[in-house]
Amino acid sequence: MYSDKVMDHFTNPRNMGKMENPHGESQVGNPTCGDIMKIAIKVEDNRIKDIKFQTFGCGAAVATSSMITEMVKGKTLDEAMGISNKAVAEALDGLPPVKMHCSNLAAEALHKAIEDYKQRKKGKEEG
Amino acid sequence: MYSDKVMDHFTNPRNMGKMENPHGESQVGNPTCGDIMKIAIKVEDNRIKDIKFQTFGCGAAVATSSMITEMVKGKTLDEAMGISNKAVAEALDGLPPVKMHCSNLAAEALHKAIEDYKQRKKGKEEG
Amino acid sequence: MKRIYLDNGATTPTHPEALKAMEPLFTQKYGNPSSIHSFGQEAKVAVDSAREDVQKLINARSPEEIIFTSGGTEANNLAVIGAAMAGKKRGKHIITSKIEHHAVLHPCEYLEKELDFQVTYLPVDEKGRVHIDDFKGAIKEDTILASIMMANNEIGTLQPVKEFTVAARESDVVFHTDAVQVAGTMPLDVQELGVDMLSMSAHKFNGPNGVGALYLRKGVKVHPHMHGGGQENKLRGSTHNTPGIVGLGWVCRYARETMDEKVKHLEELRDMLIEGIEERIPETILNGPRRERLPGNVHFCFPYIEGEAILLNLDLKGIAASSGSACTSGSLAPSHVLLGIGRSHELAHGSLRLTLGIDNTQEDVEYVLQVLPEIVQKLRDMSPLYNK
Amino acid sequence: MKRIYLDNGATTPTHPEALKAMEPLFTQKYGNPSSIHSFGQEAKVAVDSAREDVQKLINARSPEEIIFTSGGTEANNLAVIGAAMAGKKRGKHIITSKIEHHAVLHPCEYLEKELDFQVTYLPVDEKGRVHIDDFKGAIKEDTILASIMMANNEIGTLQPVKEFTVAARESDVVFHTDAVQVAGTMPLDVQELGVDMLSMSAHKFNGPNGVGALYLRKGVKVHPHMHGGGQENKLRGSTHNTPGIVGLGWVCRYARETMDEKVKHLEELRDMLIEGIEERIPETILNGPRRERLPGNVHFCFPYIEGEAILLNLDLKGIAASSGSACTSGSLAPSHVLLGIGRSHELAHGSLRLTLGIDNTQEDVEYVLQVLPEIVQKLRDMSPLYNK
Ligand SMILES: Cc1ncc(COP(=O)(O)O)c(C=O)c1O
Ligand SMILES: Cc1ncc(COP(=O)(O)O)c(C=O)c1O
Repeated sequence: MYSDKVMDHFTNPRNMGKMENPHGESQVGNPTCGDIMKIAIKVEDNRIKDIKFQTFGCGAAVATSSMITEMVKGKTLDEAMGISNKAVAEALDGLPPVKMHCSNLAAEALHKAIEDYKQRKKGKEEG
Repeated sequence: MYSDKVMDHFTNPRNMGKMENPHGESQVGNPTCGDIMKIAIKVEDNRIKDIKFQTFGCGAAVATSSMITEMVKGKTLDEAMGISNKAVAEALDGLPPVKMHCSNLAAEALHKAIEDYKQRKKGKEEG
Repeated sequence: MKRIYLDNGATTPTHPEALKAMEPLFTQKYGNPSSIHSFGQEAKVAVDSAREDVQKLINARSPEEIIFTSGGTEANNLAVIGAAMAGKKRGKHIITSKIEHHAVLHPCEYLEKELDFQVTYLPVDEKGRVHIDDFKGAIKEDTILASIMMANNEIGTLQPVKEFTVAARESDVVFHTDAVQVAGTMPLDVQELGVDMLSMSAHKFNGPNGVGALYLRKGVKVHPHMHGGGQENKLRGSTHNTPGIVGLGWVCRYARETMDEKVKHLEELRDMLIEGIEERIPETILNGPRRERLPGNVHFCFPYIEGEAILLNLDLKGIAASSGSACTSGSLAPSHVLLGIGRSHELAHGSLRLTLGIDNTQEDVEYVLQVLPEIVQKLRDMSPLYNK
Repeated sequence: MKRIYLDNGATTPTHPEALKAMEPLFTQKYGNPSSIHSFGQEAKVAVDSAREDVQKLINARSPEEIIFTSGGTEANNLAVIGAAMAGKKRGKHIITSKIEHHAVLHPCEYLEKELDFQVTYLPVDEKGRVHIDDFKGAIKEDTILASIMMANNEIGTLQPVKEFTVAARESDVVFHTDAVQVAGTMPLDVQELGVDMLSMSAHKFNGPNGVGALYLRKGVKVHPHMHGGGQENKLRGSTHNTPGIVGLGWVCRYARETMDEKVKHLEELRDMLIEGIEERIPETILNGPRRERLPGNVHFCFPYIEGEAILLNLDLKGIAASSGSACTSGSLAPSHVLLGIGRSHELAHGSLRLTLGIDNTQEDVEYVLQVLPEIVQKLRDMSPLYNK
């Protein structure tokens, strides 16, 4: 059903867990649809220095979370904002059609975490 | 599908063929329903002396024709008129339900041949 | 006693290699292909691969166009009732022919009687052919569906399906063909034919009983007929019959590889039989065309005698044949197909169908030609209708 | 790696002896049982004998009350749609429950949507039971049919069917029960139960896929669902799946002979699993009743985690299990059964079904109890909903 890459990320998720004092954070999805993703980032020099995820969801949800954290670690925020759902799915050698929505969730979570970071920064600068 | 008795009468029909100068004769059934039976008899001392049948029809039709001729040969006309459809079917160790109508045909043909004989006789006596 | 099976139009033996291919699905790869665990995924791989085999046999555009069913009857029911129900807002008129298999006629009658559809049953000529002018003439404003069989199961007549699909397409009529007698026995190309739906059944070409398929062209809408789980793209509920499906896949592959030989082999035996019967038996009537007929189909009426009696006698000689179609034996009504081509009731009752399969040989044919004339003569001698 | 199959509720391996019994029907007795020649009659004998085996398993009055189908789904479709259509002049109201299998729910929805029937979907309590008062309360003047499953395929709940049949009979309502999870696994007596129709499927009790049966009490009227030839007393067209039917007959005989042991074996393992899981894993929710449940069914919700992730992890350890029912995997919606017993969406997504079969052993259970707690903990540690 799943590609080897998906199974690899599912069984050995990268960057999984909680983060102390994140610079930006997000939670997307909801229990009704069966997937919830939480992403936390630390940013330095406009780059993603550290990233962690937590996921309630299926194999694809776990794998896409894990994959996206690996893809953006060390990238600039602009680069990270440019990561599309498609790119995540492709990096995993594809997802079953019925699971494509999971890759949407991962990108959405990442982008929201970055926005949260920007909001907080703005808040600090303004405050 | 058929009992051994049916198959025996089907493969070795008794009294099959045409009869020269029959005393009584009948033809029942029609091509629409797929069965036609012809019975011819010779009568002596009020008994069926000889009987022949011809049949266009299925295995059950052939076997019931054959069986009924065997059953009535030598019997008085009254005894022969008393032969019922059920008796023919029973003598053959039964017929498949869908074929029960064939035993009706055989008894009907016999009874009609006897009636024909009586008619002719009456005609002769009267004439 | 030597036993000769000449009822391949009713059903065929399952090829031993097909059975071998099926066996692991019973006892090892027994998972439900909808399950995500390894047992299920193994089964799914087998089902997917069978789907491709079916696709290739009929040259469908994609494996998704193949819906597995429990046989030809279900494929026909899904096609006819499914397309009628899905299209009923566009119209409620259906076209079919008088000589379809009951698996098309009965769904049509059901739609007429219970669901207010109107059905036109097209007549056929003496050879059993539907004419394109009749077909075109029957198309009305509210015609949504036409179903004309590719080849008749009794008398073997092939229909000019391509002509019908062109006309159907022009009038936006969904076109289904019952190809149960053709699939696996003659080359078949759904794209070339232009059909929207096509039914097939594994047991008619040395696959297992109880499995078939409907080709459903992408974009054609049908309602499911077997309402249940989400299987077969939500078009057919029920746990997949994985061994059956694998058996179907196997025979599709086998049929593709051996098609040319098979057609040649069957046609040779068929023509030998037809000519031999005509030579040896006086007063015979060949039903269906002499050439444009199924490669393995021989069908005669023998005047003055009745079909079942012929069958029983043949059976006593070890020859398995049929009269009309297997599913109507047990019924007393004469074949609607023979009445459809204008045979009288009497003639219709006296018919014999011999249908050849891949295992039949020239010796089989010779044996039939040896015993059949005697049987016919014996029965004629018994018949009140025969006067010679 | 050791592989343990715990998805017997989805489908079971075919018993090797059943397969052996089927084999001659593929390659030797391959005739069509409707044919009158010896090949056909051999097949007919086999089909008739299988029909008696089914009859005996469920204590039907006569073999004619058994209609062979392509599986549980078709049996349900025939029962629900067939009885609805046959009874529609008396009324158009149907009663069923919220937690039926899709093979009953979808036919009901079809009748509602396309054919103007009204359907009442009865609620269930937290254990999944339909209450007799609700059932009685739902019966109306125009109620013609009720269909309540004997045992739920997901959470294993057994229904008090007998109470329903008494009430149904009083109101002249035809009563159908989907016993697909029960037949062959628990003792079953249609006369004692008082049902009018009962569905079963061979592949749920070590028979082949693609074959099942509907018990149809003599006198109960249904329309055919598979419209075609005159097979099955004109109630189900299509060439008989003779090997499948023989396989079904075989497992019915086998089930009858081994029933007591089987129930005992499954219940022992089931209770070991349930108790073991509750002991070893904190915060678990058993779905369905503790005792009045299918002998081989274990069903839990594990809060904070998602079902597919559990399955994948179990599969990596060689254990085949399911979450919800096999036919809805692939769908993203949570189980209607779990929502029906009042579970939240979140909980409903985090469910695990382990279904035992005759081949499972105590070691299998011990192995599951060893690996499952780790898996659940690992996934909880990954979950944003878990805070420990
Ligand atoms: C032309 C035709 N259509 C449909 C069917 C039905 O197929 P099945 O028996 O697989 O349901 C048959 C044979 O029985 C057939 O010959
Ligand atoms: C309760 C119940 N009803 C019906 C079915 C459908 O049976 P089948 O898969 O044989 O069509 C199943 C299993 O799939 C079931 O568990």
